[in-house]
Amino acid sequence: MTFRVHVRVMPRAGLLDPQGQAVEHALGSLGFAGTQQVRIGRAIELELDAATADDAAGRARQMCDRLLANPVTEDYELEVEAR
Amino acid sequence: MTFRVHVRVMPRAGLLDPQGQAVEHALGSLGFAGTQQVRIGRAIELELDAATADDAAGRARQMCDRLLANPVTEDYELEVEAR
Amino acid sequence: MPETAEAATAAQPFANERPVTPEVVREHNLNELEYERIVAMLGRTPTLTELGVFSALWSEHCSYKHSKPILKQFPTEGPQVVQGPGENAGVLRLPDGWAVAFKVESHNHPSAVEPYQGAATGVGGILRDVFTMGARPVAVLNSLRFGPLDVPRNRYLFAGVVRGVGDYGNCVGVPTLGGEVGFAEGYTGNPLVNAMCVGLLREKDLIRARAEGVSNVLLVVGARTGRDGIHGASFASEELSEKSEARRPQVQVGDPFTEKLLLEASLELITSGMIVAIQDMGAAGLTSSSAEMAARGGVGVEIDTSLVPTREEGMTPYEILLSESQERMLVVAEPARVGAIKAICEKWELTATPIGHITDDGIFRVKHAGLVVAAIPGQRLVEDCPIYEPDARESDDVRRLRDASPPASPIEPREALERLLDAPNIASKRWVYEQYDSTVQASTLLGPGGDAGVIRVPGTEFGLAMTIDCNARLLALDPYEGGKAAVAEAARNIACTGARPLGITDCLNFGNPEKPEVFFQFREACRGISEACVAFETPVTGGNVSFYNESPTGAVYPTPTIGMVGLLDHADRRVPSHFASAGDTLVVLGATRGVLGGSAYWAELLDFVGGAPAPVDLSAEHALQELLVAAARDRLLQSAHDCAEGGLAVAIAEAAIGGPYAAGSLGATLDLRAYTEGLDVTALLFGEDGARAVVSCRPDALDRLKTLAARVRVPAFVAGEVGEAGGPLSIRVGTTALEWDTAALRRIYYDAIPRRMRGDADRS
Amino acid sequence: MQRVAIIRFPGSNCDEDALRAAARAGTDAYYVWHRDTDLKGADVVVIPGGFSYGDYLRAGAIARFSPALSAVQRHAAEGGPVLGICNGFQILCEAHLLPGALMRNAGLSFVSKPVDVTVENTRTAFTAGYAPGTRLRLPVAHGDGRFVADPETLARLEGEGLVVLRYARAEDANPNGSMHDIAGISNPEGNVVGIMPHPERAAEPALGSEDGAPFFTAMAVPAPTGTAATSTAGTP
Ligand SMILES: Nc1ncnc2c1ncn2[C@@H]1O[C@H](COP(=O)(O)OP(=O)(O)O)[C@@H](O)[C@H]1O
Ligand SMILES: [Mg+2]
Repeated sequence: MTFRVHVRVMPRAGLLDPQGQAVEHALGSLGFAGTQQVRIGRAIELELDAATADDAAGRARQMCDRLLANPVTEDYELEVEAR
Repeated sequence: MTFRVHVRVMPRAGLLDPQGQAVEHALGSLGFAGTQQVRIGRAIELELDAATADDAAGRARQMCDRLLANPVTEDYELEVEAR
Repeated sequence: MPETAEAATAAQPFANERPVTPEVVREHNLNELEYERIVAMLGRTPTLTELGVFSALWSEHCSYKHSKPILKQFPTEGPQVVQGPGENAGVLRLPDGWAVAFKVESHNHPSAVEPYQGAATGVGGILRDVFTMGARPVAVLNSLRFGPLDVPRNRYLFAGVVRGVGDYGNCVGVPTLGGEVGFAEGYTGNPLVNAMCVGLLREKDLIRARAEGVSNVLLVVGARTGRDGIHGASFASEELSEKSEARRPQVQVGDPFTEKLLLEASLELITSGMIVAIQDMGAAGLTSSSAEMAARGGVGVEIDTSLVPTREEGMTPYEILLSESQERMLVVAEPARVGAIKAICEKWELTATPIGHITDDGIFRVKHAGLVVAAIPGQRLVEDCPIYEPDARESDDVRRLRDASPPASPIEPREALERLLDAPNIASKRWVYEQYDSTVQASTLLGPGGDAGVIRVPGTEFGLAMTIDCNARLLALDPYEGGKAAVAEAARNIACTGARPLGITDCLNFGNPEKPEVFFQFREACRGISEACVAFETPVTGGNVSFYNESPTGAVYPTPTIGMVGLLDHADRRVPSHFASAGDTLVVLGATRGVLGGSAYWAELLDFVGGAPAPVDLSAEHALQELLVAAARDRLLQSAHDCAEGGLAVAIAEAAIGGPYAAGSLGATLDLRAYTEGLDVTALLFGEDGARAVVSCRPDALDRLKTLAARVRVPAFVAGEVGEAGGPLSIRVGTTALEWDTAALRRIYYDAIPRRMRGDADRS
Repeated sequence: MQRVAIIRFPGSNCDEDALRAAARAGTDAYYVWHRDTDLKGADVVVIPGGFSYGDYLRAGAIARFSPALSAVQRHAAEGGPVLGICNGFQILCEAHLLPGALMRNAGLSFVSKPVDVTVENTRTAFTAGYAPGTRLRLPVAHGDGRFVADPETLARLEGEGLVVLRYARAEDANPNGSMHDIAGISNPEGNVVGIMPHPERAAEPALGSEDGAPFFTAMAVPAPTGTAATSTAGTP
C-alpha cells in the first residue's frame, strides 16, 4: 500500500528563530495585531509503500532520525495518510 | 480565545522542487528505496486570538495570502487548534 | 529521406490539439503579415505545434525584428575580437593564449512576476551563455532598476531580486564583482534585472554553437523538462498588464546546484573534444536551441519530443518544444561518442539523452513517437521573420523638458552633499553586494564598492576589470548623448582601476518599440553607443534587446546598460577608488563647465528631471582613459575615482568616505578657487560634465603625473591633499569655505539603503 | 611532501581555492571525489566550502552520507588532521565529528564580507603557526553560519579551550549571531577543526592578505610522532 507522510520539522523550543521573529514582526505591521509565537520550520511530504500505517510511520521516523531533522536543533512530528 | 494555527506552505504542483528532488535521491541512497514524490515546503506555527475557530482560520488565511505564502509559486493548507 | 518537397514539409496535428484559427494566431502574438508569411512558407496551414514554434522564434526576443537594422551599425570588429555578436557570448583576446567571454541578459518580466525566481534564473541563463562557449565563469555583475524605496512593494521586489541573484551565483560559486542599482518612478511596475557574466577560456578551446555533420546526434543534457515558462520568449515581448498576470507562464524555478554540475560537465565535454557543438536552452527552450544551431550550421534537424525526459506525464510536443525549464543543454556529437558523453554526464550526476539527429534536407522536423508534428524549412524559420523599422519621433515633452530648468531654490551646499549621499541612487549599495559572495575563486583584487571590479588570472601577470553602467536619466532627456555617456562612464570606471577598456556587451531595455517616441529613443541611444564604441575602440561583442518594458503606469526610462571589460597588463598595479593615505596630493583631471541638466542635484534635491545633459566629448573621454591607464602603469596613482552622478563633490566625498571595510574615512582639504573661476558654486560642485576623475598621488609623483596629463592634453588641477583619518573634508570655492565631517558622511552614505530597507516589504 | 586530500562533493565550489592554497604552502594536494572511499594516502584532509548538494534540506546534511566521508571519519578517528571550511564545517557538524550545528544567519541574509577574528586555540593541527590571540581579517561568505549548541556543549567547548576562532567581540564583528561569537571549533584531540571564515581566500600577498596562510603551512609540516595531531592535542 502507498502512504503519504507529512513531516513537520520545527526549530527546537528555546532556540532563536530569527525567521519566525521576522514574520511575527511583519504580520504586526500588516495589521495582524496579536499574532504571537510564530515559528518557522520545514514541511516535508513524501510517499512510500508499506504494509501498514504503523510500518510507514516507523520508516518515516527512521528517515527523520537519519536525515530529515537535525537532532541538535530540531524536533519533528509526522502524520501518515493512506492513499 | 487563543488558537494555534499550523500552516503548511508547499511548492505548487508542477513546479520544479530541487530540494525535494535532492532529498528523494538522498533517501534512496540511504536505503529507503521506493520513497517518492518528496516535496519540501515551510511549516509555520503561530498563535492568535479570535472569537471562533472559523474566525481564526479566516485571519490565518489572510496572513497566508498577504505574506506567508507566495501565490505565484506556493499553495498552502492550514489547521486550527484551540489552546 | 522524403522524395518531394511537399513530403519533406508535411506535418500533422498532434492528438487533440486545437485547430489554428485567427484567434489562436493572435494569442501567439503573431500579426497578419507574419501569419501570411508562415502559410506561404509552408504552403499550408501550420499545425498548432508549428505555430508555437514560429511564435517563439519570431518573438521580438528571438528574432530582433524591431532592432536588427539598428543593431547593424554597431562596430563589432577589432584586433582583439575573437567572436563578435551572433554566438551565445562575445569573446575577446587576452595575453598568453587566454580569452574572455562575456554577455549580459535581461530577465525583467519574469522578475516583475516573481522577483526571487526571476532574478535567479536570469543569473542561471547568463552563466550558461558563457560556459557554452567553453569558458569558465569567473565573475558576474548585475544591473537593477526599481521604483522608489518608499513604496513597500518596491522594497519587496528589490529584496527578492537581490536575494535571487545572490543565492544563485553564490551556490554556483561565481563571485559577483559589481553592478549597479537605480531607482526611479518609471520602474515601479516594471523593474529591470540585467545579469552579466564574464568567463575565461584558452582561446584554442573556444567552441561555437553550430550544428554540423549529417547524422550527428542531438542530446539533451541536464534537468528534466517541465511545463515551466512556456512562451517565456513571447511573454518577454509584450507589455505588462493585468492580463499578463493571468497569462503568466508557469514560473521557472532555478536549481543552481544542477547548474553547477552542468557547468562542470559542459566544460569537461568541451575540453575533452568529444562534442561538435553545444548550446544552452534559454528562451524558447528546445525550439530555439535546436533551430538556431541547425541554421548556423546550414543543416536540418529531426528531433523526437517523446524521447525528451520530462518531469510530468502527458506533456505534448508543443509543451516540450516551448518549455523554458532551466539548467538544460543541447549537445551535438558524433554517434560513436554518445557512450563516452553519457559517462561524463553520469559522473556529474546528470543524464544525457539522445533525442534526434542532424539531417541534410534543411528541414526543422519534430516527431512525437514517430508522428511528424512539425516540418519547417529551418533556415527560413530562423531568418525570415519580417523585419520592421517603425516610425521614430521625439516626444515634444522631452524636447520641452530639455529646455526647462528648475525654479531657483537655494540649497546650501553643505546640506546638498549630505542629501545626495543619502539618495538611494548615489548611496552605497553595500546592502546589496554583501549578499553576494564576491571573493569565491580566490582571485578578487577589487570587489564591489569601487569603480570597477578586478580579478587576477591565476598563473598570469594580468588582470581583468569589469563594470556595468547606465545613467538612464540622461537618456530620458537625450538618448543620443545619454547613449554615449553610458559607454563613457563604463570606460571611465574601467580606466580608473588602471585597465584599458577592451569591448562591451549591452542590454538595451526600452519600452514598446511600436511607439514612435520609444523607437526614437532606441535609435538615438544606439547611435550614441556606436559612436562612443568607435571612439574608444571598444567593439560591441553581443548583447540583448529587451523591449516592451512598460506597465500601466508608463514606460521605463530608456536604459541601455553597458557591460564592459578591460585589461590590466599588471594586475598588481590596480588602482583603488578611495583615498589611501594622509599627505597624498589631490588632483582633479578634466575640465568642469558645470552642466546641471539631467543632474542628480536637480533630480534628487529639486525633484526636477530636466535640462540638457552635458554633451559627451568623446576625445576628451578617450584622452582621460589613456591618462589613467598610463598613470597606473607607471605606478603614479594612489587612488582614482570617476565623477558621475552628483558631480565633483560626490566623487570627492566618496573617495574620502573610504571603502566599505576601511577602518574609517580620511579627511581632505581642497582649494578649487583657481580651478574654474567665476563658475557658480552649485554648478562647480554638482554639475555633471563627463571626462573627469579625482585622483590622488604621492607628492613626489605629481610632476610625472602632470607630464603625462599634458602629453594627452587632459587638464590636471592640483586641488589639495588627503587629510588624517576621520578628519574633515574642506573645500574652498568662490568666496566660501565649506566643511563636512567625513565620519558623518560615511554614516549617511552606508546607512541610506539599510535604513530604508528596515521598513517592511509588502508584496501587494 | 605531505599529502593533502581535498574532498569534492557535487556543489563544492571552494575546492580549487583550497587546493591552490595548500599547494602553495608546499603540500602535495589533490582531489578526492565524494564517491571514492580511498583517501589515497592522505596525511591531511580538507573539506572545502561550497554548496554540497545545493545545501538542500540543511547545509551539509546530505554530504555527510557520502562514501568519502566514511573514509574521512576513519582518518579522523586515527588522529589524522581534518579541516572543514565553511560548508566543510557544516558537514563536520552534521557528521557529528564536531558538536553543535550551523543555522541560518540571524540577519536571515547571506553575508559576504571580511571579518575580524581572533585565534583562541593554537593547539590544533591547523593553528599551531599562530600566536594565541592573533587578530586576523578573513572573508566570510555564508547564509548558514550561526553556530548553535546546547549549554553543556558550549560550557565544554569553552572550558576545554576548544573554540579555535572567535569573531572579534569588541568590534561587534559577529556576522551571523553565533553563540559566544564562535567562528570555529575543534574536537578535544585538536585534529578535527571546523571554521566558517575562508583562510584560502587570504593566503597570498597577491590577494592583499596572508592572514589565512598559516592554516595551510601547518599542513605542510609532518606530524612529529607519525600519527598526526596527537602531539598537538589539547586536554582530552
Ligand atoms: N547590484 C549590484 N551588485 C553588485 N555591486 C553593486 C551593485 N550595485 C552597485 N554595486 C557596486 O557599488 C559600487 C558603486 O556603484 P555605482 O553607484 O554604480 O557607482 P559608479 O557611479 O561609480 O559606477 C560599484 O563598485 C558597484 O560595483
Ligand atoms: Mg557604476
